[in-house]
Amino acid sequence: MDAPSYTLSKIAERDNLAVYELFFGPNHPGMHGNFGYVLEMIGTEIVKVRPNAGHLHRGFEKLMEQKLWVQNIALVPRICVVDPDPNEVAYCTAIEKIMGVDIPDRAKFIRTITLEMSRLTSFLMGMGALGAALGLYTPMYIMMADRDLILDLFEWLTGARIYHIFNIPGGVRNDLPEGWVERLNEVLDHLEKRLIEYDKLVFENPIIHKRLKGLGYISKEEAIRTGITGPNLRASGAAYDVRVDDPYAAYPYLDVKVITQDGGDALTRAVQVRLEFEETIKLIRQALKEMPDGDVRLNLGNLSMLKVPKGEAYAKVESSKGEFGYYVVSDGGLKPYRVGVRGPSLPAGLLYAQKHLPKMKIDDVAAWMASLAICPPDIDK
Amino acid sequence: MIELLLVPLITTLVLAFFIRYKRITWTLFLAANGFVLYKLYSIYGIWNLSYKVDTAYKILGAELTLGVSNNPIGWYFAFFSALITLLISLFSIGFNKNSRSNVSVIWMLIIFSNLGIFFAQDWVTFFMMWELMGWTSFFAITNGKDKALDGAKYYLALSLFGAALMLIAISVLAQYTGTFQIFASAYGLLQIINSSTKLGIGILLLFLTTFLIKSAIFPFYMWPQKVYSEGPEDYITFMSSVMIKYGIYPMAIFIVPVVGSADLPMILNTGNVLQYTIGYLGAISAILGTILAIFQTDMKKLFAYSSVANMGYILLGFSSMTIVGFEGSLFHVVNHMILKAAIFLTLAAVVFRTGESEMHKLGGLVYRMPLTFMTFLLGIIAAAGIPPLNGFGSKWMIIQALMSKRMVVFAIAMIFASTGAFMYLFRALASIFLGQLPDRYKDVKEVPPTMAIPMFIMMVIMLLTGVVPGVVMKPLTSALKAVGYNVEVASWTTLEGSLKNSVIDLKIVFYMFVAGVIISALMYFFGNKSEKVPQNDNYTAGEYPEEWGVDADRFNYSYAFYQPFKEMFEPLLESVSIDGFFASIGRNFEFLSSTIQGLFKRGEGAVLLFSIGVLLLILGGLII
Amino acid sequence: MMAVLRVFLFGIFAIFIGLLFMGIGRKVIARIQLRYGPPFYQAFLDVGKLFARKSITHNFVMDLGMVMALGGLLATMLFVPIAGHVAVKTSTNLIVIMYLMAIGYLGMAMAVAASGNPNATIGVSRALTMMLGYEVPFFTVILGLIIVNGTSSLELISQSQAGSILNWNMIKFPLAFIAAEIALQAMMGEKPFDAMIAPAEIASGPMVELSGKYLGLAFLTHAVSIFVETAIIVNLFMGGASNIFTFVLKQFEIYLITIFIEAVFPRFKIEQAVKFLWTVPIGIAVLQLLLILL
Amino acid sequence: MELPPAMTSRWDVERFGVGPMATPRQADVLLVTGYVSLKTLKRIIRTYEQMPEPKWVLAFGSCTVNGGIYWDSYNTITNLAEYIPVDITVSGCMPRPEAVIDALQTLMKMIQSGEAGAYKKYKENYEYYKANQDRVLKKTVPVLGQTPKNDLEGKDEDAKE
Amino acid sequence: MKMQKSDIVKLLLDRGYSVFDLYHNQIALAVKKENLLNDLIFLRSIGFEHLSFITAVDFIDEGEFEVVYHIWSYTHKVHILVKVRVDRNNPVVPTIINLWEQAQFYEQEVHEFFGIKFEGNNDLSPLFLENWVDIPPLRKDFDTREFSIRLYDAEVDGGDR
Repeated sequence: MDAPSYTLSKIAERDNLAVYELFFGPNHPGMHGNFGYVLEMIGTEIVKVRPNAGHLHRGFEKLMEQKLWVQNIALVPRICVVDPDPNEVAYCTAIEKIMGVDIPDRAKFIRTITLEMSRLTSFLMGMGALGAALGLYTPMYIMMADRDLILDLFEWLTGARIYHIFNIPGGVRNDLPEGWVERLNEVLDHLEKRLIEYDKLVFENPIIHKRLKGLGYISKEEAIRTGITGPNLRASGAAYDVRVDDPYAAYPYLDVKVITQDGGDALTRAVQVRLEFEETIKLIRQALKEMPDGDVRLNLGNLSMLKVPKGEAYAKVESSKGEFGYYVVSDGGLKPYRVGVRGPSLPAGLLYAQKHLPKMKIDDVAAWMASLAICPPDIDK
Repeated sequence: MIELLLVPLITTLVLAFFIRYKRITWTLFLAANGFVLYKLYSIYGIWNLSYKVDTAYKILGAELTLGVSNNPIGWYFAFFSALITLLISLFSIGFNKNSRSNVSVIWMLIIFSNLGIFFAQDWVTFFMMWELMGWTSFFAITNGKDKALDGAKYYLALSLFGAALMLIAISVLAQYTGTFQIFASAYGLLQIINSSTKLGIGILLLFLTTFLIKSAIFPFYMWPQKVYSEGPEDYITFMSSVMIKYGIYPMAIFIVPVVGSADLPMILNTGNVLQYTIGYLGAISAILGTILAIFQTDMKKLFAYSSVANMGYILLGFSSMTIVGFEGSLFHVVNHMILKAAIFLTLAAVVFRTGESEMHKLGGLVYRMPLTFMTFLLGIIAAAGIPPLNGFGSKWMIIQALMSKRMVVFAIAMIFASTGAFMYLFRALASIFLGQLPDRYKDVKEVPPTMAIPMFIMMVIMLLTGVVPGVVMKPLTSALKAVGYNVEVASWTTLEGSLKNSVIDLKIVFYMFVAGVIISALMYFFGNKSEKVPQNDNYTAGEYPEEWGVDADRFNYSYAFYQPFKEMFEPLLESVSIDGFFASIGRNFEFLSSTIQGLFKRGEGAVLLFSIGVLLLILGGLII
Repeated sequence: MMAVLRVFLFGIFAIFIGLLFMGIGRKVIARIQLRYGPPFYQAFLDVGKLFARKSITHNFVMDLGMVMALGGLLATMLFVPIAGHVAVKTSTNLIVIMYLMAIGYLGMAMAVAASGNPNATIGVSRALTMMLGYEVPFFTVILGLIIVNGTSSLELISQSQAGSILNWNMIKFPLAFIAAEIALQAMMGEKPFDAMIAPAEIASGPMVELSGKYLGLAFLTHAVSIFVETAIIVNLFMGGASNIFTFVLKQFEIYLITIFIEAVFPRFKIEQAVKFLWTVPIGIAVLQLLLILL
Repeated sequence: MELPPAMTSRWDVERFGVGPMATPRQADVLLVTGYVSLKTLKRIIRTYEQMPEPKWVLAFGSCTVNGGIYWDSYNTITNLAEYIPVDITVSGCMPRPEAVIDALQTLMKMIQSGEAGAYKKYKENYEYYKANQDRVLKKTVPVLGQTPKNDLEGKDEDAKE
Repeated sequence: MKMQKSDIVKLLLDRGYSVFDLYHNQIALAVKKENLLNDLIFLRSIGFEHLSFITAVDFIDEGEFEVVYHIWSYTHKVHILVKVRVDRNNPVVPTIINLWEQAQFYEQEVHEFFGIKFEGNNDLSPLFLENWVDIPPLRKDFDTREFSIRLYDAEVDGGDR
């Protein structure tokens, strides 16, 4: 008889040929974006993982040093495509911090609304991807269609579906168009109705419960120590949210409810996303209600000739996947001296892959990735 | 009649004399075999042949008459086992070409005792031949391999235990019935059961245990994997295909008639207690053998467990106690003989060329050994019981019999085992012959003709018996008819089940299969042409495996093939821990056997054994 | 000569119906997913395209295996009575059908394992495990019907339900029908029992190295298997049919049920699937068996 | 990133019989969605070469035409057509789903009229493509002509440890 | 127990650090590379448990690299930028992988892009780039535009068209 499974890693040490390699990505249907793990396996169990990042490395940090301050706004959303707005906001906030300016309140609220809308699109995509990783394609299709409703609103507002390039140092490009808010309310109503369907399809599905329960457990201490942020952190029981702890945009004026759960496994993370989805809708409603009138941008002169005074700042934004941070250093010139980007996916995508994937089955890799909402472009930059 | 036994015996002695001259010995061997086969063929249907030696001794109130006779079922077993043994020994010529030892003597001795067992007229002769076979196989297993000694000792100890039980049973039976004749004592036993049920069942169980041990049926399923894993491949081919049936033969001629007609307590108005006992033993063997085979990493152990499962089928067929089930079981005996021989020959060929029997270290051998692959493929299709190869017909008959008797649990066990058979059989196929060819086997060649020819003949036989089962069924049914069963002589291609409208024509199945393949092949040729790419040109998610240090060896999924499935059974196997229990018994047996072996080395063993036997005989007599 | 033509026609018919079902199935799923979906004849176009393309083979086993797969299933198909017609006059024995079906799977498994891709081999290993999972409950169901009817001939079982709809085994033995339906779901490899071709896990498993006509053959094999499996269920539980149109319609009803289940369930892990198949459907089937026996 | 919407409920390319396939073996069209970094290019080439003929390449987004917004990045190529033959390109960054569907339909028409045969070009001009691929993928000397002094030292020390 | 930012600044000043007050909740802290590990351990012990990331800045005019550790405290809600200056010609910094596991990857990244070596970290293999033989790309003396033009034949004003 084969030895029992818990000695598989010992078998791997003793018998080199019992191990084989499986390439999970970059061009793999279970992988979102170009990213890869080289899995050393025995049977269907993973013994060792070698992450294979860098397929999406475009050298953003270098490119930003080459471009004007405002030109970079076109560049930053491309770092994380599913959730682009936090990038713009974080970058602009960092500039505003260095310049020491405070943007108008209405701009803050519009930023908040776009941020939360972006979060909705990202969550819709994440929930769909989770279903797809488990072979449940129907919610993915429906969610994508619903996501398009929000993208249409974005297009109305900014002229682009994905890369909005809407935030600028000193505010946002333009005010909300007429009729936009009503449409947004309709979409939110529609989403709330759809949420019941999602629940039935995904979150109350017994098979999904069976598959995700206990998968990839992360304890609260471990999550904090290893730099996990966002819904993943809150699903482990830590009530930390950048929107509350280090408020930016209009969040100081809004009551952000921080939802925490104690499970720490993939199922809890999935449910966490769903709960926060509901909360986000409420937040948008509140922001729409409390939005003041006024200007939407400061006059900072000719933006293409914008000079940011010498200094440095770190600005972070709670994106749908966690803390998105921009560390901007300025030498007082026309271009940034250095921009460092902190993507939220790195600890989960690289460290947790090495730590948690071993002893997991090949069946679970895609679901595990989807539950942690790993976004390869922000690892690679 | 006696010349059939005398010729092999004398040839053995002559061969021992010429042991240094391989060419001469093998020529003699073939000649003797030719005679045996011819003789066997010619005595078909002449059931009154016999040869007797009246010793004038009277032991335990029974007259001791040693003798051999041509009985129909014995002939059926003897003919096919002799045929298969000949093919295996032919293979063995090539297999042992480079070794110094000359195996022809052992093969001749085996053929002799083989015939002796199947033609024995009385229990004493049967016992003698039985023991001769046991000891011969002990030497054959240990031949040249030190590692094999452990398994061989285990086997020896177990069969000694069985032999002791049989000796007791024979003596008690002789005392009560006053005869040593097998057929006569069967009727005697029936009367014992009817008068004193407990005693009768006791005797029957003693016999049954012996036969179970020989045929590796639960709870004695451990020895094949121990013996096969290290034994010489050519000899274990014989063991797994022919020798494992030695327990089946006495069951067929002795146990089944007695149980079938004995007046025992009934269960569920479909069968009696013993019938169900046999059935459950068979069902457990079938299921356990299947599950354990699925988990093996060593190909020889895998097929050892597969044999256990197949013995289980045969027992299940017996347990139905219908004529269809009985026919099916006996048919399966021959089918299993053929297909197991074919499979083990290919394994022997693989080991011969690569020296490796761990499946995950092999792979991709189809590139180098296509004929071996084809033999193996047909072998596993047959073993899985897929038409149009053999193995299907017999399984089908057994299932039919079980269903007609409403033995639901046994039928399900049968289906479980034969579906599970796909799993382990395919695993062996995929791991050994398919997949990536490791670099170190780049220079492996196909086996030489002496080994290839027997394999090819095996293929032909498998297909022949699959499409024209009458080749086996005709002699079988006429033999059964001769014994007195109420059967029709089978036709060449049809098989008859026991349910309504259940006649299948394997010829039509074969035609259908051919038709399907022709349509499918037309489709294939209708498509655009294909391009052959090297083995390492695989989908790897776009990665270059060589850049990650992955060679063909590390790109083969074959170790822990059914890991998820296995994990389902792990708690079960651990809690029941059948293996552990029997392993401990095994250790005790090994201890016993090494003691025995120690005695044997000093030359006292034979004496001791003989005295133990006599002692047991006397004791048995005294007690009763 | 007539027999040859007849066999050929039966084969083509099965392939045609199977592909039609696949196309309609895709459309139905698309509608469930709020999409327009491909045209119903898409499956034919796909297969045509695949056969027209060049393809890649690793060794002769791949060719042999794929031909064996389709051949085996076509042979099985010839044994299944369709609205009372059988390709060649023979006893339509259920056990023969079940065993013959296995040769198709074996051929497929062999072909994909020959490519030497671990993804494919994992898929095969799962498929075979799944097979053990569904064969046992399915056989338990069949066993009940065989015992009731005293025959293992599919044709006789189908004929025994003639007359009104109340004679259908589906009505008489509803539990058995449910168990068989679950087993059928696994047999067809639809969700939640599609662990063997899970694209997100093992890159569509067995299909991973199949290209061009090999994939085309795999498609056809799947089409024929849909036909055979639904036909078996129709014969067992819905009393066959008097003409071919009703028969195909009944088959389609069965297929539609599997498609509906497929659309709204994620997949089980293989061990979960086998555990499920060995508890729920077997439990139901055994209950039915007890009701029949006692 | 606009591919998922194109495939899903709102635009649903499947109604034209277009569906995603899991592996290159089964695919007809290789969609290169956006910028191509060096590491990706290498995988794209392997994937492309594994596809059975006939095969087509749809380059998606401006980044594959001239590098797009990443034209001066050190890690992304500027023109995909230098490395593998491209049949049709979709401009825009990112192109809208309609553009993708339009491109796919145009490609279908091109295939029917026999215009799209870039894979033949790849066979004919294999040396040209191979040379370009090797030039960017198998560098052995620094492009800018400077020896990375510190780095080499660092690496040596690494090796010693 | 939550500390105000001013308390933390005071505490740090008392221990002799050079502290720069940045914004409403950000502090910059310049430390010596010999003390780096101890200082980080101290910071962690007073509640700065979240390492956001590690990055570096190339001050080419001053001939120094600055490695920046971004540390956040969930309890105090204060962000500290711990800065270490190292000589550009011999950039060696002690590793902190024993403190924060994820630092492994940030250090690999910084090593790859700046050539800064982390003493004690045995695995500084390239994470993102393949076959890179030029000077580390994020250094100021690496001209990505020139590189792109040389290697990929990028058009000089391709980005602007």
